Amino acid sequence: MAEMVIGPGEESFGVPNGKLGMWTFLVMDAMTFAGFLAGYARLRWKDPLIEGTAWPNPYETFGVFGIQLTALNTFILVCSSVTMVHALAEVMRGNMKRAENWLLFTIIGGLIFLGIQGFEWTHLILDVWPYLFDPTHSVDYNLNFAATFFALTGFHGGHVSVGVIYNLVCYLAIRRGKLTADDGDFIEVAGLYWHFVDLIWILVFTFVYLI
Amino acid sequence: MNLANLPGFLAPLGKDSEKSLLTYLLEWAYTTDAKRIGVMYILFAAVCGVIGMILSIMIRAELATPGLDLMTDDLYMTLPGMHASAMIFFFIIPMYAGFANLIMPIQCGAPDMAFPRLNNAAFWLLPPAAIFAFSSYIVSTAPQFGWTAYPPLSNSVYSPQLGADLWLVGLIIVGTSSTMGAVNFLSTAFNMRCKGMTLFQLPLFTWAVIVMSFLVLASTPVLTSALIMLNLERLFPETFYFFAPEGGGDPILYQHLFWFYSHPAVYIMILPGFGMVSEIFQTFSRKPIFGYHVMVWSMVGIAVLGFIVWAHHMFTSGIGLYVRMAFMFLTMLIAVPTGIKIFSWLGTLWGGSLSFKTPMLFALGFLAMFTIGGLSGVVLASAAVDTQLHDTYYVVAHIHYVLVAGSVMTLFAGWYYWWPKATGRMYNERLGQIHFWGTTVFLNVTFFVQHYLGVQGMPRRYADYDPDFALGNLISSYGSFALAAVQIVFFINMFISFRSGERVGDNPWKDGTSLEWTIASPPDHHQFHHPPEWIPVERHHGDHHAPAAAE
Amino acid sequence: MAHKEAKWVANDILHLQYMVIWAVLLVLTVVEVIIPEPSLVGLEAFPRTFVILSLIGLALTKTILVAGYYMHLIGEKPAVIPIACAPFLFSVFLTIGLFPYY
Amino acid sequence: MISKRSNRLTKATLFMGVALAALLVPLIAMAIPGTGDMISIHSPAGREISDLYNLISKICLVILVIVEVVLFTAIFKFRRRSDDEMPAQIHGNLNIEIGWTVAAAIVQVYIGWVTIDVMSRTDKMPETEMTVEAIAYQWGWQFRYPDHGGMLSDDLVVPAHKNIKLEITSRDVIHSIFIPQLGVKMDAVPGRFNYWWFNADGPVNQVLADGYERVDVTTEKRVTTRPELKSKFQWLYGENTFNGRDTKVKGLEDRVTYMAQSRKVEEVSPYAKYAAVEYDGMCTEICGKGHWNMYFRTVAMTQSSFEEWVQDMQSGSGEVSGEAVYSAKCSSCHGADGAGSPPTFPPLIGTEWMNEDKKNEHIEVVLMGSKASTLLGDTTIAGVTYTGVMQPWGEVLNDAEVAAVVNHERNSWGNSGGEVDEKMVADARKALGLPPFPAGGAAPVPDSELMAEGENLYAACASCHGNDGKGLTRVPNLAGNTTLLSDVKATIGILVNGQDKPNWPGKKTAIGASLTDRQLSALLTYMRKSWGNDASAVTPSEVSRLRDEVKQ
Repeated sequence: MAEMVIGPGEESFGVPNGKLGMWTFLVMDAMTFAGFLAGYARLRWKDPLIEGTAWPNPYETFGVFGIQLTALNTFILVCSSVTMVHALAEVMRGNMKRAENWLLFTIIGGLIFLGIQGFEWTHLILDVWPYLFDPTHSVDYNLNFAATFFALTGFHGGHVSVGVIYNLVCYLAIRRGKLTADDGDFIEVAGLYWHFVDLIWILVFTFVYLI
Repeated sequence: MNLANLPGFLAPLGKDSEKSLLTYLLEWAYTTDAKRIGVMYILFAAVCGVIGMILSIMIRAELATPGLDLMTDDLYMTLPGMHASAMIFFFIIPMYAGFANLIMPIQCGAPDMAFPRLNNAAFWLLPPAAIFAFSSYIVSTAPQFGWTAYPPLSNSVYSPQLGADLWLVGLIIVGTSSTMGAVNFLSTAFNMRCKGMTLFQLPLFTWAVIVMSFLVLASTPVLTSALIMLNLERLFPETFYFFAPEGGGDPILYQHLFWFYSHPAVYIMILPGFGMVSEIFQTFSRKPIFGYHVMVWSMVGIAVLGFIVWAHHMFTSGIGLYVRMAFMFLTMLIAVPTGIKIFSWLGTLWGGSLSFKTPMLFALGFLAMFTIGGLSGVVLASAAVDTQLHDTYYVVAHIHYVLVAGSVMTLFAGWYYWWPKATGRMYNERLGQIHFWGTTVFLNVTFFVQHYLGVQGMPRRYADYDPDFALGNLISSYGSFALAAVQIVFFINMFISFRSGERVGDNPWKDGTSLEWTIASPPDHHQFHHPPEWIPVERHHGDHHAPAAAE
Repeated sequence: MAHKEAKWVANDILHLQYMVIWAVLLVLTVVEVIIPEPSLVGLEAFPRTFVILSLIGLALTKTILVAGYYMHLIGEKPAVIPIACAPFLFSVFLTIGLFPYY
Repeated sequence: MISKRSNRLTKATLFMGVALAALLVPLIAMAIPGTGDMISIHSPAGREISDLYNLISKICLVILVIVEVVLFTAIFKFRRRSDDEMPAQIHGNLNIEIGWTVAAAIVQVYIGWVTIDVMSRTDKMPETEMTVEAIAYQWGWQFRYPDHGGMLSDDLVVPAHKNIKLEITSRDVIHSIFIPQLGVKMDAVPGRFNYWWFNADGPVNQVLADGYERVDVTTEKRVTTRPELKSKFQWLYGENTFNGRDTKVKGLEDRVTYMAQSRKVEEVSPYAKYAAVEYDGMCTEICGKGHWNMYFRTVAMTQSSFEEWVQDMQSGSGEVSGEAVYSAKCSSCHGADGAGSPPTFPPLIGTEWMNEDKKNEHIEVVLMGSKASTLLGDTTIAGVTYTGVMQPWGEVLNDAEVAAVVNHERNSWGNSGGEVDEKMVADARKALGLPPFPAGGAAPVPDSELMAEGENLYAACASCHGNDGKGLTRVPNLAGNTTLLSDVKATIGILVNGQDKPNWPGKKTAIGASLTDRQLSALLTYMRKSWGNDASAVTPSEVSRLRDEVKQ
């Protein structure tokens, strides 16, 4: 009896199972962010006349240096997206050594992003919004500016750390030779997730930092 | 009943699991076989259904007579919320996921689901979520804010109890588990169909599961984000003011996010039911479905329209007049695809040769009473009338007609229909009919009365009411006790049948035309020894009795 | 498996393509940073609606670029593309519905 | 199932019987007035909603009958006669499908159109003669009358035959005001005002209002106290149980108002002496433990008795009974017997606040609720920490009521903590910086609200006095204006009577006459607290008092 391998059937869309599964997962994840961003949009549309609900201008709150630092952060994440794509191209071409290095750059890019994000959080919590931990301070603008900032960047940060671990697993698998050249699908799916995280950051960066 | 002679996929795989029950159960726990995971979903959902039913009996017992005689309002206020969450999140949706796991891969001609281990993980998220949610009764007072959990009642100031946190975490985990299931169903349906089984040859139940999965994928995460926001606000009240007006937040935002999930969720809870009923009508009227393509596209229509009507749950929350008019008009349009489906079922029955086995009885009962639920929905949809009927017992009557006479009746129909296929044994027909007539009669006694209570102005979620409504509540309570009693007949029937029901062949209903009726019942571990080859045929009954399963 | 035959054609062209997309993304990011605070490059402030619309437009173009080239949606089978675009549709429904019309 | 040998006649009669049943059952359902007519027939909007509900129910019942008849005929006509019977394998018929799709769409669009038409009349706010603020709090309602100096009442008392505008908000969680007989339903969301209107034009039974004949009030006494429940089925034959249509106007004298557990069942309603009619009001959005117990009365009075009622309320006639205030406001948390409900609400028996020297702390706790200085953090009594949140009752109860309830708590259930009087409460308010709220006076309006309203009103004055208060040449400068800051009475005099000084460019119009007490106090508060001025706010009760003295 031929062993039934659990792979795409004859009538499949020609897409490997993993990719289809990852894309449907990304639909779900994108909707979670849609929930947060829609909440952010609604909280921001409060009419500013009611005292205490005026939304501050991000440039003043984060400071020009803060915005430029985050722009650098976005650029780093885009670079790690590029290195991921190169890693995939190398796997497709077959020389795993180069793919391994590209994947290492991707992981390093992710870690740098998390580092800068962590630095920014501590800076914001300690210096810009001391009211979070000591009630004597207070801020005249809408408290939800900080709330939505932490929710959106925190949730995205969680996704980036999961992505770094995911890439680390791929990297170790390649180093140990578990993943060979014809396991391109595995890396491609990891790449999909990483690009999705970068894509979401582009939107979050625009809404939280720039508008 | 020793383990060795359990048939088909129920049979123990390993040698040692034949001897010891524990290893046999562990084998089930680690299984990646979709059919076994389906059975586990169904058993888990049945247990939670019983819990939900007990909670509903406590509610009706208290409401039987005016006056707080059985319990304090402290306990009573937890019951509506926990009854609803037990039934919605732990009974109906997992039960549909169970039948989908059991039947859909076979109907697609796939050997198993696309991601077997993810399938197992998705199931094993459910029991912890249920423990989280129901333990709120033991740990501290359960949440007293209904299953909708509107802030500021649900924030840390007005429901400080730990039970509320537990319930919220339980719900987030259930949401994740059902999205994991949805990813699996979509990948299987899109990618693992056997030769010849194009998208428009798929049986309607599989189509219903596809549309349900898409609804789950796009709506459940919005509930997860709303619950995460609520949890953040509960844990760090000085930092997060999403829904707290004093910090610039807006309680209506939570309602929007919640109902953006919950309206597609009610379609998640009915669409697989539509799929099951379409299958049953074809088999028991020996006639293909009336207008296959119209049925598929009306399901897709319901799903897409389901996303743009959510604010009809919030007509009285103070949203703008033109917003209400817009959402009211869209809600009116969503009744059209449902109407098409009901008329198409009538078209299927018309001119068929109907045999009244129990699944068919339940399906007909569904069709007769779901129409009442659908029409009371149309009455509620018109915003002007809704201002008088919102949050009264008219809404409770509509909910229960659509869910009990809708989803639960289809679940019973599906259960009786696929029971012989899943266990290889026939249930007792007489007990099945007693169960059907009991459920139908007492269901109407319980819930039709509530239409009048609602019109008279009796609000929802009340521990005690004005004695004007005493008679209606008395009738409704007696009806609900009898409804609960009748379900015992169902469980007896199933226990007897599993132990000593007479064995059935591959096609017990002799008219099943989809792929699951071509393989042994119960199917073996790998149900298709060779990839099956579906001959695209207009699914005729009669001359082309069973599709050729290439040996 | 059927999918393997589609070897990646002429990989070196791909490399160049990725680099071009990377450069475009970099430029767009820099432009995005300047628009809300044009004083960085000595221009005076743009009108508020222009800032918002252009920022959202730029963000969407970057999203489409990343999704198209880096997630290989360009050469992808047609079935995956509606799945990929579904969240945009639903989030537009949600955001419009959420507008506080009062 | 159906026996095989039945001949043609019985089959025909059987079929007719089933078809008839399928038709009759829904019609019988229709006959019971419950589905036909709503009870919101005592206001024009309510009647319109009821008629719309009637129309839609009829349309839905017609569709229901069609579906049921087709279903039952299909069941009986096409039941399987012999086992190997094979029906024609048809796959659907496109034009039938298009037919019922279009039919369904037309019916839905029609219903939608009719609803939009009704909504444009019922939901749009007509011009209203009176505004009442409905403030919900956890487990009770409170109504403020801004047009009558911010007077507070526990029941919604309104003049009949007048468009009343309801400004609905909540002090803590989301509630929802629901008066079934008047078709009023709107959520009370904290942090925003929701608006609804109604016109209680039902029959007011004492006085022959224009066009309404006196409705005879049946004298059947329907006692609803709990011990009566033994004869449960007495309801079955009771006059107004289940016949739905509320033909009998719930006359005042004999209708025993069933006010659930929190309020005693009053034999005679307190509004018996006015020419009025009563409707029940309740909450319909789940708001915690006491959600079922938030009954209030909506009383529609004739204009004359309404003014009489206002006088009674403002003169504070009638001494306040501490026991009544306690059972209305405090028993739902601290229990009727003062035992509280651990672990959320603390008991009141024998706690430290009750003994002799803690009188002021006790008053402060009642005034400030959980924000009281003595209650910072969770209170722990006998080892049990209590997490419940207490309302700041200072905004709701006036000095007399606070004194009465404190005395009640200190001298019942075995406590003996001495007496407290109104003056102590007034001093406590001044010490805590709360606005004064003497018995009969208007509820203290928070300054921020007055300032916001004053700012809008000042827009009219800005044309001459300028936004910065400096004003045009030779127009009196309001910033640092001595009469404005020191002599409120003279300022009110100018505003109410108008003034004309020779060197002024124009005559000062008497705009104050057209402003209500609250608007005038808001304007004065705004002017006295902006442009560098820092004088105390002016309360509406003060304005109404001074206005009479100053009026020429």
